Amino acid sequence: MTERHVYMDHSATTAVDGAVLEAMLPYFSDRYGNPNSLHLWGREARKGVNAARDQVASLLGAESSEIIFTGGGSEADNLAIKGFTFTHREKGRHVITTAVEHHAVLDSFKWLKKEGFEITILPVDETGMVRISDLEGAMREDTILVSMMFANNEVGTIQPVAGAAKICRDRGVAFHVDGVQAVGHIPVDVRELGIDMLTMSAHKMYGPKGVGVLYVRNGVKLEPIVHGGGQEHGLRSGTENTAGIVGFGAAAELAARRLADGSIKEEVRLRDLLIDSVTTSIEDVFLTGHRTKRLPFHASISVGSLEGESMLLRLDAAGIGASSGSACTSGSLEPSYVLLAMGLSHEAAHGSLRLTLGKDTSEEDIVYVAENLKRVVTGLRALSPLWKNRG
Amino acid sequence: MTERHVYMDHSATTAVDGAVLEAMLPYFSDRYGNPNSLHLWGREARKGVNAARDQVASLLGAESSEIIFTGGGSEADNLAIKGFTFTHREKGRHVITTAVEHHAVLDSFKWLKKEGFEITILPVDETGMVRISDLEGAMREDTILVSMMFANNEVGTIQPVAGAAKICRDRGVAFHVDGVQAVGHIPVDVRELGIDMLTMSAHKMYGPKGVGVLYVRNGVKLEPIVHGGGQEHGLRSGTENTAGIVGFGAAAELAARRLADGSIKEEVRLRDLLIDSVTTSIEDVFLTGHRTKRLPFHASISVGSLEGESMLLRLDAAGIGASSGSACTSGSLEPSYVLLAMGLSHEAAHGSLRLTLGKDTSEEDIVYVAENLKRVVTGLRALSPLWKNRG
Amino acid sequence: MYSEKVMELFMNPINAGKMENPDGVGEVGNPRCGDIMKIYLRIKDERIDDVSFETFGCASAIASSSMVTEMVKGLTIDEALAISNKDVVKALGGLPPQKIHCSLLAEEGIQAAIEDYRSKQRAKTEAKA
Amino acid sequence: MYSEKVMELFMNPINAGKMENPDGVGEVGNPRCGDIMKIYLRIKDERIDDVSFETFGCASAIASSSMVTEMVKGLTIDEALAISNKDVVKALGGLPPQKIHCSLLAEEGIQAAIEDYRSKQRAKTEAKA
Ligand SMILES: Cc1ncc(COP(=O)(O)O)c(C=O)c1O
Ligand SMILES: Cc1ncc(COP(=O)(O)O)c(C=O)c1O
Repeated sequence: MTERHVYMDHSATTAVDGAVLEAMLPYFSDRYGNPNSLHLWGREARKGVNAARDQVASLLGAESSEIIFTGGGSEADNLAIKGFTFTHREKGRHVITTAVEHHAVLDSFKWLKKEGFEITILPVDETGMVRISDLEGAMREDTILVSMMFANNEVGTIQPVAGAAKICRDRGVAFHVDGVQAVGHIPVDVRELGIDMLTMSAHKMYGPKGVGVLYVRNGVKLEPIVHGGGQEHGLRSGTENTAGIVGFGAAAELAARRLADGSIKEEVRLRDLLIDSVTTSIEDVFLTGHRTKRLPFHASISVGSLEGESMLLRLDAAGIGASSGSACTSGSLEPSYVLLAMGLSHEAAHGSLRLTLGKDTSEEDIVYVAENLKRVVTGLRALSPLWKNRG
Repeated sequence: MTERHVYMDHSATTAVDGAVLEAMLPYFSDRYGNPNSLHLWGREARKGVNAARDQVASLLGAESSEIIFTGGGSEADNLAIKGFTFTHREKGRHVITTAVEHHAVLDSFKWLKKEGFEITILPVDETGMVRISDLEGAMREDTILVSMMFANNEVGTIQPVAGAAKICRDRGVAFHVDGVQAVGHIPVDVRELGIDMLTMSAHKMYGPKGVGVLYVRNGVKLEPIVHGGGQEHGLRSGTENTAGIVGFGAAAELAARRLADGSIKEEVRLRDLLIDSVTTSIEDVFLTGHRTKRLPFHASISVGSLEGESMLLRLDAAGIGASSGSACTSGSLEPSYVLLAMGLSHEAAHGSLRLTLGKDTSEEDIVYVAENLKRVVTGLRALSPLWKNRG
Repeated sequence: MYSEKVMELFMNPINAGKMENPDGVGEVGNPRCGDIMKIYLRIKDERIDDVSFETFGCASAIASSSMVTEMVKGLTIDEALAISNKDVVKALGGLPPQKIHCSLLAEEGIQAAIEDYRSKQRAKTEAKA
Repeated sequence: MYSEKVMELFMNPINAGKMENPDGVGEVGNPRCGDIMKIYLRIKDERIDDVSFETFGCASAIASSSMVTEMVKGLTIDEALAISNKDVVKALGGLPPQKIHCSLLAEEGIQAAIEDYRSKQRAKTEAKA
């Protein structure tokens, strides 16, 4: 067994921060009331939920009444897309998204298609970025919703959200943004950007799993997908996940601090150190996604002549946690649709590797990862018929 | 301020048990991986989720593959009802439920109505119980789903689930049971009962809030309501709430132990002590719901000439947490539809009070509650024009 | 949820209880809605000399009736009629939106009691005439 | 996810690497699907005297090729041809369902290499004749 453990998969999920867990703890067995109860226990719980709503709203520049807590990012995406189109289906039946969205968005669009909507899926360029002109061209009289992610989970590319928002606003089309990878890591101000709905997920920003947020601009009407007791302004029924919500609030506050105190700059420095060292020290490796318009913590590469899963497992044996868009890691036969949409060959997509840094990643970690990756790649290439063929 | 605190609102929510929290804790900041990741962190998380699935399945007499974790009981109800009818809508458009269901069920049925389904809502008798003959009479050629709760949250009445299941089975109609109040508190074996789908919620059985389960019998087909990454056999996408799920597993194990070790008998004894002392020591108080076919921890009464909220708040001042079906506690103008469906007058419904015991409720707690309730009732009746009018 | 003032008057209501031989009685609300207020008045020289209430209802109903009785005590009838539900809400330090109707009941209760007093006065005057 | 045996052969594969002047070579799979196996054989007296592999693919592909080469070493050609993917899976202590195709590739790789050897033999025989 290895001595060192370096988690480099923060795009998949993050550890709950110590202060966040601390904030959550009282809500399990002490302040355990149902926030809808009138008594002391209920009032304590309600106070916690209210404060968390304020914290999340403040991170986004939103009003507290615009924050809807859900059971995760996927649910928030589904609520935005299905909830909006269900309510406005008489106004038009055309909706637009992009080829590189998360499955929670893409599969909601597929569902809309089954329900009789026409869907347009915008292509991306070789960096994974949507062209604003493509969005403009796709707009129709009967378009009612555009959904575009803020930043991509696989390649870290940041989309031109402000430009897309303006186009939607000018045409009176609702604009939903999947901000799961971006919020808390780069500044996101919903008012400034002119976003109508924004998805967040606590576990991507040092909060707990199983709690998400949909920001819904005041005035935007939605049908819930979970009906019932009428919690969350009737948009998400069910007894509130108080501990999770309080954790989300604490994570939002932590994120706001990190965005203000220069931590992000250091994260970018380490990210670039990693990108530079692996692309220069290892032969036939290239960066995927945009070089600069990318998440501060996100490095993604393609390694020639190798398949992703084999790299992951050898890195794992060295105590390093990473991920890949290879088919072999997903149980499907096709490698990542995101990488293919960017024009990568199947082989290059199979060789993809994602290394995503966290707030506690150190320079030694980066050095350790770069060294081990080089060793792993060399070892596996010695086995690869593709590599030798070229040599 | 009062010295003693007695929480008597376990139907609303329960405290996370100490052992349950203990089981959950490692999954926040240590075993924090995404269960879908290949690396060590992911495998650790997957192991936790798998074990929890086994624990829950074992409580129900189900297979692990039949357990779908959701973001709460309401979501599980919505998934069962909307997911099933969406998939089978070509087979028939008639669905049946009861007048005393939770809003998560009733409002899902209302939604179905909007979507073109015909719905039948079965009445209940004065104890809150559905008559099996009514269910039989309501069955039609095009009936595809019956949804009935196991036990009612407001009055604790246990429904004739086994009989209803048989009727459904004989006719090839799917049978969903909202078991949120019952599971973990009375024995529930899905195979024995012949249930197709069963809803559970962790926070009603000493687990955390924000995690639910839908048991889906192998072979029953559903459309998800949250689409995306395909977690939970594709029926509930989104990164798994590992800590919450592990907590649910631990809560299921705890419940299984309590169901086996005689704890429930003691709970019934204390419940009956409470019912007996308040109905005999306070004038003009009667039990609501069934006297014997009721949840072991559930006491619900109606107090003549008084309104519920006022009782709750004076009990709260004495450190006692309770609930009521009075309109004044809900922000609506009508008192509890459950109590009205049982034939209670508006006045009696306004005077409803629910006292639900927990595993840590002691006999002293019962005595304290009974004494304080008597004091509160006497005090408020001194103010009530209804009481004096009669005197 | 409730202001301190509301809770204080709910827990320890002032002017609570039935009045023997009142000069005017008003009853508003109904048990169906979960709110009944009964206001008792004793009038001396067209001034409210004493006042009490009985209320079936929630904390805000009880506090509203207690507050309104305290507010009208000592006022002339016309002054008392000028008290609006907004004045009651303000004196209570606010009420949650869904509870504003309780303050309306309080206003109406006073009005009904004064109306009762006046109709009794008219009857007396007529009897004398 | 993987058995110990799979992980062992993946981390430290036996019979890995290119063979100089093999008697038979088989290559199966394609980079599009993320799996290529190349099997090299040295044959003596219709027996597999030496065998090696190169594999582009996941852990189970690498372990399957390593295992199959180990299994056929020393066998007669006919015995080697009788090795099925199920034998490979069994020897590996099982494979996850979605990885069974790797064991199929291993079976096919050996068959392709033997086929290559035989066609070369036929060519030699014909050349002699
Ligand atoms: C009978 C019943 N069904 C469903 C629910 C909903 O469960 P949850 O609050 O976990 O969404 C509850 C409790 O709130 C309930 O009592
Ligand atoms: C871009 C993006 N959207 C949505 C999601 C879904 O969030 P969750 O896993 O919290 O449901 C994820 C992560 O899984 C993501 O990366």
